[in-house]
Order: sequence, then C-alpha cells, then structure tokens
Amino acid sequence: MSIGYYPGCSLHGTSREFDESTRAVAPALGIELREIDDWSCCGASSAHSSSHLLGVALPARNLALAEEQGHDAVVAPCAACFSRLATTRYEIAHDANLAEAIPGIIERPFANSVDVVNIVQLLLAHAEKIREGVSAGSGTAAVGQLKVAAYYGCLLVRPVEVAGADDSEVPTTMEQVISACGATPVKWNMAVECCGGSFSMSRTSSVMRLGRAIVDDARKAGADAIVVACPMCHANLDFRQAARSDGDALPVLYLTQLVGLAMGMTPETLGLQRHFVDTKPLLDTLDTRAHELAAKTQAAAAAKTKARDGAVV
Amino acid sequence: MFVCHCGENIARTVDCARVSETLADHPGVVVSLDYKYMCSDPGQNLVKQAIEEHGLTGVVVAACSPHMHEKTFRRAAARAGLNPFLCEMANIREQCSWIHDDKVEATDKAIEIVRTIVEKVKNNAPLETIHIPVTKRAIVIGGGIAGIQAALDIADGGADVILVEKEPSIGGHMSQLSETFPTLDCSQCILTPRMVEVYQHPRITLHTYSELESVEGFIGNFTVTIRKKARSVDESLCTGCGDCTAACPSRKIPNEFDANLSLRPAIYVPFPQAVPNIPVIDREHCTLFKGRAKGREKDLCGKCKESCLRNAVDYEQVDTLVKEHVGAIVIATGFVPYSVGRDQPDGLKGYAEFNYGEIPDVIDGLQFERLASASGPTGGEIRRPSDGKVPKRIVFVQCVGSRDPEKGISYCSKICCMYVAKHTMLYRHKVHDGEAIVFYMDIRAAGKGYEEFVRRAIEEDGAQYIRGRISRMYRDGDVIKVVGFDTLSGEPAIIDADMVVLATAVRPHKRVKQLARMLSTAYDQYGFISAAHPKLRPVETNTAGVFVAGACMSPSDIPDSIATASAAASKVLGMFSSDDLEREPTVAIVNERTCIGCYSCERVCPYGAIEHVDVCNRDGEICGHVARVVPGVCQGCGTCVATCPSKSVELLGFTDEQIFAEINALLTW
Amino acid sequence: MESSRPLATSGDISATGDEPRAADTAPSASVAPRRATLVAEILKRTGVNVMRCYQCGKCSAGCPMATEMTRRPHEVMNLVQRDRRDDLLGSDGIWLCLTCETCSARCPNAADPARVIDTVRQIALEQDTTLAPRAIGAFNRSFLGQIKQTGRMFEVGLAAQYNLRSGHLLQDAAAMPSLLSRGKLRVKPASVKNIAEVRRIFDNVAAAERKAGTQRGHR
Amino acid sequence: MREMIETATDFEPRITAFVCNWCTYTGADMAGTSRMHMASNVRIIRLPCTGRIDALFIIKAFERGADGVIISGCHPADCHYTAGNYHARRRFIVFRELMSFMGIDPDRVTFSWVSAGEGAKWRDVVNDTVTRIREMGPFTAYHDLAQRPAAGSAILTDVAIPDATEASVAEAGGES
Repeated sequence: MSIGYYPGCSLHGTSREFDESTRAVAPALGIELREIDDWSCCGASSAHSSSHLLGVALPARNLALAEEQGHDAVVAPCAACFSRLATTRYEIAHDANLAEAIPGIIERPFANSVDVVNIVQLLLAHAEKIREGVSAGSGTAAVGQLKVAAYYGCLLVRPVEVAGADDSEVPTTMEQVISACGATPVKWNMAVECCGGSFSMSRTSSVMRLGRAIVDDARKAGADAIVVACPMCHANLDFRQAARSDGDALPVLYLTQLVGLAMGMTPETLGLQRHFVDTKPLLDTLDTRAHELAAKTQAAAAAKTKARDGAVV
Repeated sequence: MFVCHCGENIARTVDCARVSETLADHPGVVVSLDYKYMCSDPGQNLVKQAIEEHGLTGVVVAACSPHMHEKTFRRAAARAGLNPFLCEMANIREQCSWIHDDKVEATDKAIEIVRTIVEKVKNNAPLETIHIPVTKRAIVIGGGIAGIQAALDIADGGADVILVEKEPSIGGHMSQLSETFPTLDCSQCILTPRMVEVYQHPRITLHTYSELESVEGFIGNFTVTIRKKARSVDESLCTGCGDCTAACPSRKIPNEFDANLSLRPAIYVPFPQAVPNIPVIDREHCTLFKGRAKGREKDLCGKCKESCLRNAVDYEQVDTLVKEHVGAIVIATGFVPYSVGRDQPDGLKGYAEFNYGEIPDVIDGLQFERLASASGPTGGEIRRPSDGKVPKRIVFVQCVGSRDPEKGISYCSKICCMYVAKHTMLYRHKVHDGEAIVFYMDIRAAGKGYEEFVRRAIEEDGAQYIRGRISRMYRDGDVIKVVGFDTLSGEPAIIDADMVVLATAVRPHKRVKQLARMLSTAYDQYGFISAAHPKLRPVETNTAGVFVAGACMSPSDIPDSIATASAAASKVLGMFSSDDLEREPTVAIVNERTCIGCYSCERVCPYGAIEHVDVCNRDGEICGHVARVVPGVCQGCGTCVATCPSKSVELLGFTDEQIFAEINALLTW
Repeated sequence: MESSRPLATSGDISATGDEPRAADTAPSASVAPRRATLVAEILKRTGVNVMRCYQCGKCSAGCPMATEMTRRPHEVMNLVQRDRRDDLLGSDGIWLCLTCETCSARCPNAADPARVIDTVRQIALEQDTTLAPRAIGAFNRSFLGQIKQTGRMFEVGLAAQYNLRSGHLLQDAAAMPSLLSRGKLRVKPASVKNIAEVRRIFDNVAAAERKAGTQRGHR
Repeated sequence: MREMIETATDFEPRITAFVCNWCTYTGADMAGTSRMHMASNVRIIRLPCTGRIDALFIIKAFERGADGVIISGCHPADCHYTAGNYHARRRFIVFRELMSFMGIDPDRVTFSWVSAGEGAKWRDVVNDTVTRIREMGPFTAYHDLAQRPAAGSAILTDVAIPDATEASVAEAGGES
C-alpha cells in the first residue's frame, strides 16, 4: 500500500514540528511516506466559506495528483487539511453532478479512488509497532509517567459521516495510541469541544476564552499535558494560551511527538523546542520521577530477595 | 351502475356525469346514474329502488375504497333482495380522484376502473355467508394494568379468561410507580386490590412466569400453547412464608423491580404484594444452577430447599407446555423504557452526548419512581445512588429518545410531560429546599386535570421550567454539568446538578414483534401493534379475533390503558354474545371431478384447510382420493388456486373468470 | 388520450417555493420571477430541509460561540424558516460560527445547522461582500489571495495582508520574533510549480458559477 | 391510432397492477387518503393475496396490451395469510425465466412489497415503474403478432421463429 503524504501549508510553516515528528516517526513504524509532488493548498475554511465549489475543487486537485502518482491513500496530519480532503472525497462520491464537473474544473482526470486518512487513524493502525518499540525499552522514561488529555477538537470527529471517528462524542482512538505509547490518558470533558479553530487571527478573544476552558479542564482532570493532532488546535492551546496572564498553560504535544518520545527519539528531532509552552521542565520532572521510581522498585526487589535469602539461611 | 360524487371529493377531479353517461352504453348496463352521496340514505335507496325496479343481477358502486363502504352497499343490495356478493365497488376516490389533478385524465381513468368492475360483476356468482362456531373463552397476554383490566372485564362479563404474564408476578409497570398523576394517589393502593381480584376470580386462570409459545386456528377457534417456565417452586405447596428467600446466600443480584437500584437474592418474590406470592429461582444467577450449567456433578448450594418446611422448592422442575382452546386473544404486552446506553436494538442510537448515561446519578424516570416510592430502596427518601446524599438540585430532562428522529424515535411518548411534573412535585414535597429544574420542548398536558396539574407544579410547588433541549452533560467533580439553552430568554442555561432524571421514551416490548408475527397482526416501524383502523377500530387488529389494549399499541397513561382494555374486553364479549360468527364466503372450493389428488394445495395452504376425501365408485369401493377445502378454516388467500396444476380449485369471489374479465376490460387494442 | 405530465412528489418542499418544476409544465415566463424562499434555496443547494428544525435549541446549547452571538444558531434556523432574509444576512450569528459542527452532530432532526449557516454565509456574500465583518472578510480574502499567488498559504504574507485589510495593523507583531526564533515562520514563500494550473481552477470555478447563475458579487 | 401519437417522448405506458387486498391495496388507499399525487397510468386489480396471482394473469395482461405489470403484496413475514407472499415469490422466480422465453423483457414487471402503511412507497413504485416503462417504450411484440395475419398473407411467408412465439401466445390466451 502506497501512502501519499500531504503536509499542507501549516506543516511547512508554523507547525513544522508536526511535519518533523511525522517524518521521524513514520519510518520507525515501517510506514513509507511519499510527499505528493507539487501539492497545493486545500483552501481551508476560507475557500469553502466563499464558494462551495472552490472548497471542493482545491482539495480535489491534490487528490487527483495523489491518484496520478499511484497512491492508494493520502495521509494529512493537519486535521483541517484532512477534513477538507475527506469532505471533498465524500461529497464527490455522493454527488454525481459534482463528480462529473470536477475533472473539467481541475483540468485533470479524477476517479476519486484515493482514500483519505488522518494521523490518528494511521498511528492506530500501527499501534502494535508502537508497543513493540516501547517495550524495546529505548523510549524516554518520562512517557511512562505522563498523564495526558487527548484532545480531538472538531475536525477529527465531525462531520460525523466524514471524520470516521469511532464515536463522535466519546472517541477513543487517540487514547488507544496514547496507551500504546505507555502514557496514561486521563478522563476529561473537553475532548471534542471546539478551541476556536480558524478564528485564531480574526477573533483572538474568542479563541483565548475557548482555549482556556479546555486547558483548565485538562488540568483539573490531572493531565500533565494535552495531546493534539491539529496545527490549529496546537496554535490555539500552545501559542495563544502561553500568553495567558495566570501562566497556567499546559504543554501541548502533537500525537506524533508523543509516539516519537515513546520510541526513543530526542526532543530535538521531534521539534519540541519549537513550542511556546516549554515542555522541558515537564519532561525533566517526569524523567526524574521515573528514575526514582525505578530505583525504588529495584531497591524493594533487592530487599525482598535479601529477606527471602535471609529466611532461607 | 352508480357513480358517487362523494361531495366534492370525487367530483372535483372526476367528471361523474361523464362516467355514468359513458357506462350507460356499456353492454349489460341497465341503469347508470350519478349522485352526490351514494352512502347516504337517499343514495342507498337509489340502489335499492333500481334493483327492485329493473330486477338487476349485479350492482357496481363507483365511489370510495371497498375497505370503506363495500359492506354498506352489499347490505343495501341484500335489503332489496339481491345476493350481496353480486354487488362490488369501483374505487375511484382513493385510487383515482385523490391522486390526480387533471380532470380529463382522472375521468378517463375512472371510466376504465368502473368498466373492469362491471365486467367482473357480470361473472360474479351469488354466495352464502359462512357460519363458524365460537369458543367462549379468551386469553389475555400481559398482566400489567391493561391486561388485568381486560381479564377482569371479560370474566365479569361471564366468559372464562386465561391471563398469561411473563414475569413471576402480575402488576406490570404500574406496580413500580410511586404516586400517579394528576391526583397523586398511591399507585399500589389502587392496583393491588385489582391484582388480588384477578387471583381470586373463579373465571380467571392465571399463568405467571409463562409465555405464549404458539398459536393456531382462527377467530373463535384458536388453539394456544403456553410455556410455563420452570419456577423451581411448587405452586401448590408454597405458602409464601419467605423462609427460602431469607436463606438464599447469593444476595447481590440487581433488583429489576427497583429498576436496579437495590439488590435481591436468587430465590425471590419480586415485591411484597406480588400475585401470586410465590417465589421463583432466578436460574441465571443461582449458585446451584450456575454450577449445574458448568457441568458440576455436585450441587454447590441447596439452602433454600433446606429451609422450606413444606418441601416446595423443586430444583428438577422443567418448563411445561399447556394447550388451551380460546375464541379471542387480547394483546396487552405493555412497554419498556428506552435506555440512553451504548447498546441499542436495530434502528436506535444511544446518547453519546450524555456519555451514554454512564455518569453516576443520571437516572431514568422509572428509577426516580422507585426512589420516591415508600416501598422503594430508600423508603421514599430522595437520595442519589452514588453516595446516598440528598440532592439539592435535580435537573429533569424531557424528550430523551422521544421526538428525536436522529436517535431513531420520532414519536412523542405522551406520558413524560405529566410524570415529570409529578416528579418535581414529589421531590419538592420531600426536599423543601431542593431545586427542581425541568428542560422541556413543549408541554403536552391534554387530559382531564392535566394542564392544571402541570401549572400546580410550576405555580405552587416551584418547579422551574426551561424551554430547550440539552446539548451535553458531563461529570464535573461532585456535580453533573448540564449544558442547555433557554430559548425563551435567549441565554445559555448551564446548570450544576446533583442528580439528573431523564424522561426516556416509551418503547414497545422487544418481543412484541415476535408475538405479532405469531398472530399475523400488523405492527408499526417501532414495533407497536397497529390497530385495524386508527380511528374507527382502535382496539381490533387486522387479524379477526385478536384485540389489543394498553401501551403495546402506543404510549399510554393509566386511564388510557384501562379505557382501551375495557374497550377490547367489550369487543370480546360482543363477539361471545352469539353462538356462531358470520364469515365472508370468500373461500376456495375444489372441483372434485377434475382434482387429481396431488395435494399441492395442501402443501401451500397456510391454514391447514385442505382435507383428504376418498372417492367411491357406484359400488361403494374407494377408487381414488381428492382434496376438499374446510370452509370454516379457509381464509380465502387463493394460494392453492394459483398452485393447482389441474386448475381444479376456484376462489369464490375471485375466480379466474372474474379476473380475466377484469384484465380483458382493462386493456383493449 | 393521455397527456404527458410531471410526476409530482407530494411533500416536495420546492412546491411551496417557486423552484422550476418539471420542464414540461405550463410556461410560467409571463409571471415575474419571484425570489425563491430561503428554505427552498437552501434545500436546492444542500439538500437540507430547514423546516425539519423544531426549535429545540440544542444547537445553541452546545454552540461554543453562543455567548458571543446576538442571533444564536436556533434563531438563525428560525429566521430562515420565516424567510427573514435581511435580518438574517445582517446578523452576526452567521459570521461568528466556527463551523465546529457540534450543532449538526447533535441535531435531533438532522437539520444540519452548520451546513445551513455555511450556506447562508455564501448567499450573503453573493448578495453583498460587505456584509461580512471586516476582520473575517479580510482573513478570507487574504487567504485566497495567497493561494492564487503561490498555490500555498504563506503565513508571514498572510498575516501582513490580513493586518492591512483588517486594520489590525500591529496584531501579533510582537509574536513575530518569537515565531521566527522557533523556526516557525518562513520568510520566503514556497510556490507550487504548476501555479498556472491552480489559478485556472479559480477561473474555472468562477466560470462554472456564472453559468449556474450563482455568480458571487465580489468577483 | 396509438402508433400515431406515440413518439419516443410522449408515449404513455399502460400498466396493470396485481396487488393484494391487505397490504398494497390498503397502501394504495393510504396514498390516496394522504393525497399523494402520482402518475395515472396504473390500473389496479385487487386480489386477496399475491399467492392468488396466476402467471397466466400477467401473460394475459401483456397479451391484451399492457406495457408493464406491477406485482405487489405484503412484506415477507407480514402476509395477512401468513405465507401466501412466500409462495408467490417462489413462483415468480420461476416465472421470470418463462417470461424471457416468451419474449417479454422481465424488466417490464415490477415486483415489490408495499405494506398498508407505505403510501409513499406505493407512489414511488408507481412513478418509478411508469418512468422505466416509458423509457423502455411500448410493448408491441404480441400486438404485432396479432396484427400480422390481418395485415395480409404476404407476411405469412416470414421466417418461422416468430410463429413459434405466436403459437405459445395463442395457447396462453386460449386457456383464459
């Protein structure tokens, strides 16, 4: 199976650490990603909200490219790109008129034959590989101590018929990947609430308010960090919340970064230094805690052995 | 030939005068006229006069569907001395004037329709009504309030009744309720005397812990088989002392009667006033039976048997089948509440946005009834299940499941508006400083004293009503966050509740579809039993002799259930008032001269109406055998006619001649 | 004997609006064309029947932006039902929608408020581009301008253009250095090789929409 | 006359429907009660049950000039007579092959289940069938055969194959 990689504009810009971590993790899991040659922007919500047809045509060009380049599926780590691509695939499959019109508009043959998957689905399909990597023991010890809130936001669960999540209100796919990494997903309430998405620039105040509620609930649920799979969510929870006056922000990791850490990659490879909310103190604390715990367990085991030996003697 | 205008209903799109004029020239038509309302007395008199005047040998009334007025006109024809089965209806209303716009087109179609029926009638033969005997005993399926009422009414009317209930006790959901709207009288106080009456009635045979296994026969002559499930307690020996229940060591089984809010032992009586007051062993949870199911040779327990002084406990009891002959059947299987959980039957979805009801202290209406009931798990104190605290703020959510097409239920469950109002009152009466907040979409309080009751909850008992649906609820520490919107004030309504009560939809019992298939009665898309006619025959089904009562038809409150039960009972008694029943003579007959005795008809007959008859020669020696149709059993489907290889069976009223005449009249080159 | 006729479907919502019926009905050209109702227009564009909405308010209850709107999602649905075009197109509710789809996921009647709001926004823009709040319109125009120019979105350029168009000249300017230091901003836009092809998509879409008679006003 | 007005576009098919009394007839009544408008090309022949339908009825209808036939009864398991519709279904599986043999395109016959509550479904069955048959065009095979001897002896010298069909049609018609 050949998987085309659609990074999208954000991963080439503000969220390049998502790109870096995806590219780092994929080969470790035996996934060969080939970037779609000459991909163009999916148009995001701007194209779609100005013209429905434009909002379908721009993603369709990229799906047609993937088709031409012989891919069976396209993975779009950016949840917004994924949503646009998947919606396009869905709408063309369900609207014969649209399917007829599109090849003329994008001036390319197009059979709508390429599957669109998001990064969570891709990682979940390789959960076994992740588990193997973790049990090999090379991973960062801190991950085993990490309690995280899995944040899906909107685009990974809605619209229900497009997103393909296991449940639109109580999804568990991200949690399954997190568990495979050895970290602990917390039970919390804001997993599928909106962070403000595309209003990041045009209505910052709303985004601040929505993001704060999400971060606060994650903290209340006992999470050390929030895990996301969307550049917009990341910007709104990391960049925007880093600026909050009470300084009560939480580190926000991309799911790919968590997988990378669990499999023993360095924070630098995964681009963790690019975050606004510093992840280093958290990882250091957890690392220390993990080592202390390991030492304690070891000591206890030794004491037990000693006691048993003593009893025998 | 008579054409009806049906006021404007037909005449608006069909030129009735042209129809009658055209048909006047049709071969064999003697009289052809049109009239405003043929079904009115003057209209019927026209038919009668014409028959008498012209000595007609056939009548066609072009009007509404035969399902509507065929009987009316056949009766009119009979009064004029014509065999009623020589009268037929041509349907130019439901299947013509109501479904077309163009007058020319509709008139042409009407003429064609009438012509075919005229040709059919030319081939009709006079038929005689069939009389069949009636067994004057009835069976009532379901021992809730509807079944109890129907059984008592039929028995009081003088006929024997068999009452079948699948649970160990009769009483149904009404026995679980605390107090009833709109009078707030105690449910058990009004129900238990009726239950006892059933038990003691000389004409009622009660089969609890029993289900209908199969049904054969037809109106007036059903044979039903009842499966009496093994109770593991000998009903004739048990005195209901309760020693066994006290002795049972496994006591952690969710108590269905308390809507799983308390626990019960494996040998139990569902509730103190149960009828009959005889325990049953829940074999699924009993240690002894669990051991036996796993193949253990030595029984793991036996405490109940040891404790019983009368030696009534019988582990070896098996299911028994009882056959009964009855003339009528009443379905009264009641309802089950919808649950918001993840597991749902086909076509329904759970409430993921309410976290599938997995938040502690989110309960349903029936559970609240148990909390409020003096005989319930908390002795009538409102305490929340998780920690036993008295909730100071309860949010009641209406229309959960109901009126929610996306979850699979479009209908209104009818009773929730009222019981929610009752719940707020009960709560406020018991917890004076408690807040009762209701989220509703509309208040449907149509019933005597109902609207006043809801107003009382709001005006006197201080229930706060917020108009809007809930979007989401989640646990936030010790409270439940209920995220709603007040559409009247236009403001978000986000409430921290100590407890949430969901007014979940009323659904038909899951096994009622199976029962309906057994009885060949229709049911709607949700599985509610359909009445033979939604307005005119509300307690009959499309299977003659099968009646229906209570919430298995549609959501009903107690007065409704009792009303339909009494109505069904009076229908049964009406049927029992004569010694035999008249039946339409639309039955098959075999031409014994051409029958080759292959019995293909016997193989396809759904009713077993075919019998073997020996054919004798002049000397009385058997020289062959042929098939014969038993007219009382035959229902007239005609499957045998189409199957017969030697064309020796005819269906009276739908003979080959009649049908070919119709086809010929319909289509000509 | 029989005339040909359209097979009208009862319950067809278009019957209440003035959608063209089957082509062979009596000519109606003599009647002055009346604008289709919003309900009919949305049904035609999306297949969503707004009349399904029974105003339960569940959409507004779950809407993350409801507190900031003066016209909440259920009110938008109501305005569509009552064909209150001017009230609707001028309301802030349609522009403050994040298209998070929470309303549509939970709507008991599959009335799809998110799709309806989305469509109403498009109808508004076709009528008058100035109906969009300046900031949101500016963002969308800057974004599309970027794609037309390079085929991809280029954040520095987008932010600069947006700030110019929205009048928020210095928004996030303070963040620029920190974004740069984290390697998060590219200073030079990377263009699609076949940029001509991307531009033709814009032209083809415009042509197709002109043909369909739904030309957008601001083009 | 018919040929004259029949061009490819304004051909109005004639369709005969054999329906059971309990489900589809009542469903058709319900469509009327609900004022669901539909094509007027269908004439209904009411039978107690689809089990009563003899294959000869259908052939007879085509012989007499029907362009299409609808057969509709209760849903499986919902038969008023318990199992009549099952027998009917079994019979029609065999019957479809017979139809092709007799020169009738099986697509001219619509088989459907319409319950007493499905007025809308009945409307759709009627409209869909009318549309489909309209596209298929008139059924003239039997008509042409019937016309042939009348049209003159010259045509009798035609190839032998149609005559074989004609014979079987005559038989079918003759038995009625």
